[in-house]
Amino acid sequence: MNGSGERSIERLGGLIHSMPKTAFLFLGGCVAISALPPLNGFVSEWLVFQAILLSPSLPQWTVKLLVPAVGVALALSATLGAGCYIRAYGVAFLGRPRSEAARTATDPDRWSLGTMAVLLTMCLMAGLLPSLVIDTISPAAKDFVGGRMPTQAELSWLSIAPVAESRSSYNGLLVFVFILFSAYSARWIIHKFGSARSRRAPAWDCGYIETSPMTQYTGSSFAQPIRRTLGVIAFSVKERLDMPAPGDMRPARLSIEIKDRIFDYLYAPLTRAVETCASGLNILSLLTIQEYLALVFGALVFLLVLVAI
Amino acid sequence: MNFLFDLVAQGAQMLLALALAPLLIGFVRKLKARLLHRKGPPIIQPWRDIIRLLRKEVVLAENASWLYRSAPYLIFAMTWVAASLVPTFATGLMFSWAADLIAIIALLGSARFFLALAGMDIGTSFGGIGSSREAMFGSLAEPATIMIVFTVSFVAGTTQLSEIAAYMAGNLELRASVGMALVALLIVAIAENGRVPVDNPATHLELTMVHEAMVLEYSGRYLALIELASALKLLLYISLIACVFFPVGLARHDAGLQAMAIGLGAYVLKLAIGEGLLALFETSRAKMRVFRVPDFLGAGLMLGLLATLLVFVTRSL
Amino acid sequence: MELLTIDIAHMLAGALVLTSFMLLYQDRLSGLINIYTLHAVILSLSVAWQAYYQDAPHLYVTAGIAAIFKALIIPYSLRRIIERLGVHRTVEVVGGVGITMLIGIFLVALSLVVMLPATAAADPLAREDIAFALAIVLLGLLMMVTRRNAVSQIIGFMSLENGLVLAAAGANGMPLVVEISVAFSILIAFIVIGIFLFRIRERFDNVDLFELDRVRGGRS
Amino acid sequence: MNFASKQTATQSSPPSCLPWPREIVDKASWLALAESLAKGERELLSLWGETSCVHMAVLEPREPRLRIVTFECPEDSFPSVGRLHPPALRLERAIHDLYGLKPEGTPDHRAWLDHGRWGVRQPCGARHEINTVCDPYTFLTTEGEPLHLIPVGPVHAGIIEPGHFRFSANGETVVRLEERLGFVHKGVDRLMGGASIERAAQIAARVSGDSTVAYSLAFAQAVEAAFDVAVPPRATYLRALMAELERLANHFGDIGAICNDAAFALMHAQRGLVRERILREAASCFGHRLMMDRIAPGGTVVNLRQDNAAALYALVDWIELMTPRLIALFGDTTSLQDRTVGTGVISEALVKQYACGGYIGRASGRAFDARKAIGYAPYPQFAFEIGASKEGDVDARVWVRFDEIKASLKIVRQILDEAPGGPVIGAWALPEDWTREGAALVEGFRGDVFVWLRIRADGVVQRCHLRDPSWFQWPLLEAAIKDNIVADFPLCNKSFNCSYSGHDL
Repeated sequence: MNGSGERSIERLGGLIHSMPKTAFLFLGGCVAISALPPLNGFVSEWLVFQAILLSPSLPQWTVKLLVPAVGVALALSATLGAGCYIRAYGVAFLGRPRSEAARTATDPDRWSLGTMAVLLTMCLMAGLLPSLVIDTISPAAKDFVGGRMPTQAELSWLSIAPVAESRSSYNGLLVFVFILFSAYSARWIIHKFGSARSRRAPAWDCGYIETSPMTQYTGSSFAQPIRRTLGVIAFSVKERLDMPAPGDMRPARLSIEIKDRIFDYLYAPLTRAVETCASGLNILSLLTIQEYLALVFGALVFLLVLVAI
Repeated sequence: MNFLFDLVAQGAQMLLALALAPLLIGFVRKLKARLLHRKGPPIIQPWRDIIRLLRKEVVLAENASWLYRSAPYLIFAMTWVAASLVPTFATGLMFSWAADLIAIIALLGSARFFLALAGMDIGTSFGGIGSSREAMFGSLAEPATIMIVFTVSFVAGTTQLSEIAAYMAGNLELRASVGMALVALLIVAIAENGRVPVDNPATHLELTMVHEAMVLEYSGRYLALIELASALKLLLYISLIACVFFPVGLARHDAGLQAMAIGLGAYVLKLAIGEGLLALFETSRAKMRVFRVPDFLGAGLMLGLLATLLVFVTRSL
Repeated sequence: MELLTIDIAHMLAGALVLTSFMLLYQDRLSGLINIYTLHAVILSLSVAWQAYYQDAPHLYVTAGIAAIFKALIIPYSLRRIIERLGVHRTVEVVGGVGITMLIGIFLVALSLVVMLPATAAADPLAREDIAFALAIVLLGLLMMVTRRNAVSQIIGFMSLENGLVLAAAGANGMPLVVEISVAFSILIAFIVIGIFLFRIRERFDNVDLFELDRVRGGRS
Repeated sequence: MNFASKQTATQSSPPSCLPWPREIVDKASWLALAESLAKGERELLSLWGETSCVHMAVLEPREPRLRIVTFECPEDSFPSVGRLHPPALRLERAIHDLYGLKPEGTPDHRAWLDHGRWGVRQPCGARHEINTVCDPYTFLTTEGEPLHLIPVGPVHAGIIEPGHFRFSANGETVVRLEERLGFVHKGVDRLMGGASIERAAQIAARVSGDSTVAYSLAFAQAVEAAFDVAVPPRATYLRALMAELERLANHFGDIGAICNDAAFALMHAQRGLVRERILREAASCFGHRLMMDRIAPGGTVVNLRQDNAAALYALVDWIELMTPRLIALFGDTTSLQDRTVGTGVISEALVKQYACGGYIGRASGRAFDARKAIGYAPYPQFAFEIGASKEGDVDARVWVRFDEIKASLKIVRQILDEAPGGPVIGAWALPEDWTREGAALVEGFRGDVFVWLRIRADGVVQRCHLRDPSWFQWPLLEAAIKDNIVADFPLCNKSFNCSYSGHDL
């Protein structure tokens, strides 16, 4: 982010025009880290999933049931990660610049670019030729966990198959070639038989000519749906909205409070627990049917958990 | 000779998927129109639209970047590759071992990633609306799909689609977990394809759109490619459901031409049934609120999770 | 053939769990009653299948009772009641469907973990049925706890009770208990409905009182 | 014209307005009236300008229901009503744009109808040429979290009228919505000035295509009031018939459109069917699908034949058969109800403040209906219930419309049963003595349409003011979006269905 001198993501935007090389490399990094094929992140994710799929052979019941939960957590974090990088890349590199600094940013020097390029190439290699990489690092893995995967290099066409080919296999290179082939053949056919003309015009955007970069989604806006869906569970997110009545000219106001629930629910109750205990017995006789039920239900579940453990 | 036959079969499947996908969209539109006592456009109409769009000049926004221009090709290619890896009329085709179910899901994830980025490239608010909604839906739909994949592969012992289909066809089993996985997959399929309770494919309301909002600034051949990709995605999901849960009539790759012809007939029939159900479902329901969709997808995710849990019930006995 | 029989029983019990989840998800009263009807239909099918599997004719009677009372009479009367109360189009505000479902999943996992090892010696089908039945009972309880509306609490209770019937049907060799429990539970269901409706009417009276106050205030 | 005859005796000298006399007031009474509006003692009906004076029409809580006052402003400025009573703000901005009269002390100095594209400023007042292409417009501001703006329109993807909506939002949460209208400005005020009565009637009929009958009726009633013309009884019945058919067609069409916005195409198709049949019946009875130009000052242009009456009976029978099914389809579709219940709530206080008419007001607890409140002929003869609700959400607005459909069907049946015979248009002539003024308040499907006009002795319209109900409904849309998300706006907007054309004049 040195090229623009801005630190806040909300003041960037449009860097793909002013820092084209960085934008390309950064995109590669985003794809890799979001565990998307055909780069290396996906290969790792794929191998973890394959490991999870072997879990039914584990003997312990509780572990058996926990493994799918781990799987879902992994998948959720991967997709949330992808969403996060769409946001980061979309707000910082795409769209129109939100500040002068973003407009005049330049690519960093050759060395930084070179470093990034080397890393990206490595990501690509690991993604396309995972078998070679797996074989290379498996001696080290053997020392750590005491087991190793079957050697991958002798499998045909550089694909990987951790257990057996009939069970699962993945060939990054073939998929990649496949994608490139389809994309280029589509392009060739369209340019040949369809049209290759294009023309530049102002963005459509419902016909209202508005040059303000304010009309772009901000990072905070982009995250809002996810924040509202998941944030309410993990943290206690409160949006406080002050919308003036029609005809009122004062500015509208939105403030967001994010509280860490763990703190609130773990520590604060402890201090309150003592007083609650004192008055708790009295309240018990005033509960509604629903609260009685909840009490009984909680006790039942507690007992069952005891039995399970 | 055998190699050549395999190659032809694989190529035929790719082309078949491409040719059928817009027809599928046309068919579901026609059915919906008939259900509303309307005549509806001919089934071939989506193909006509795509061809017309391909011939048109592209109007690019002034600040569109290279990403914006290359994204449609990438999205199309990824979706097409994913769609052609799903067995349609025959299992075990040449390239089917190149990627398993997880990789197919991830390829669609990549396509989504680029589409969401393309939506944000011009810097208009509608692209942002679409992208942020898509990111929210995607972050729930993908884990749900993964859970379905888990269930199915726990049952079949593989993540290889051809093998799964073969297993499902060979061992007729009624399982609660598989049933739940099917329901979950239906939920995910509806959400991923932007069909009615989640998104309205026929909408013109800028503020409620998801997929259409992201592609609002696209025109000409780029739009055609994206439309084609979304048609392919619908085809992919229906084929996926058909081949995993109803693998009746699927031919083995070495079974010869006659079996393949039967497989093809069965496949087209399955597609038609799937489309009919989709059209019925879509006409009888209103689109849900945007923040009900996470609940809907969450239900899909939970069902997937439940399905994986239930796999153990019969497994252990 | 044996395998298919078990499969169908398993499928029906699984569908019952699925329907319990649908009950958790649905927030409209009329929809809730529809799903409850489905729940009862699946229950009676399941019990009937048990009857066939165990070759126990008395279970057919149980299935018949379940079908007539739970799938026909109770939904019909409930629908009449909510229509008369004018709440059939009410949307109940259910907070955090996601969390509720997550707890539901946890409960299912819990009942599997508890029941499967505990009943290792029993007949596989009975074993499975009991595990599922416990899950349904817990889900019914969960629904009663999370809902505020009296009618949905009743439905939660009755789905819970369906779980009990499933368990009883699965455990072969206690026919009389089954009959009695069915009869008894229907009795209880009606008592509970009575109590809850009394509560509802109480609430409605309150509303009326409030109206009365308002009118009086306006006149003076 | 029962009310007109009552007033003739008291009227002695021109210029006054019939049936509600116009008073000229000083600054103190003008401000006192504005304050009583702000306190909620009276309701603002309209505010309009002329070359050197402003007029205000208010709704009184007692008889006579309407009061029209005039403030002369030789210095081209008048005390702002909007400063005290926000509903007047947009009307004042429009007056300033067209006539150049400045509202003193107004908090909002921005232009409203004038986007700087007319090539002229204050076209009805001072008239000076300008050559800007487009004026910049300052939207109201927001604070707090990083927000983004969503500019929607003026060109929408569907076939609807142009209007611009500016959302300030954080993700899906709407922080503020501001409307910018005026894209369909047609210069009706200037077209009207100097037009003959026939031509003016045609213009009035084209103000808003979906309520052409209501506008024609309001215009005709104002002219008839001004010249004290008696309308034949059969004509009043036929006018009411047309008005009710228009109401039915619009309500059916709009309910379908609301459902279509929630992607419930089934309802849309069914509704479209009913609406189409009404329009076709209207075409065969009156010779025009929308019944445009069928009402003339003095009566109606067409008569209803016996066979057409029979067809209308059949139509009413059919709609009465369909309506319960459609109501059930709307009320029992869970997914649809989930969208409409609790969406876009307008409070009763706001509706009362804005004196918002039509289904929007009625759904939020303001039971005003010009058919009952003014009681123009032939409505006092009919027994009908107007819909009412207090919920104020999208759902309530749809239910109120269902109630209005039922009421309209009842009225149509009564008209067909009881319509007297006789001529449909009475002969009348211009009195040629002095300039006359007239006013009328008529209930269109959207709400009350207000018309005030002044006709010179030679039969030329000097000034005609047409006020669409949307003037007081549009601002409420800005409030309806509160606590809703961006994606629910189309549903709120469609449930309002305010007129762009009638508003932008």
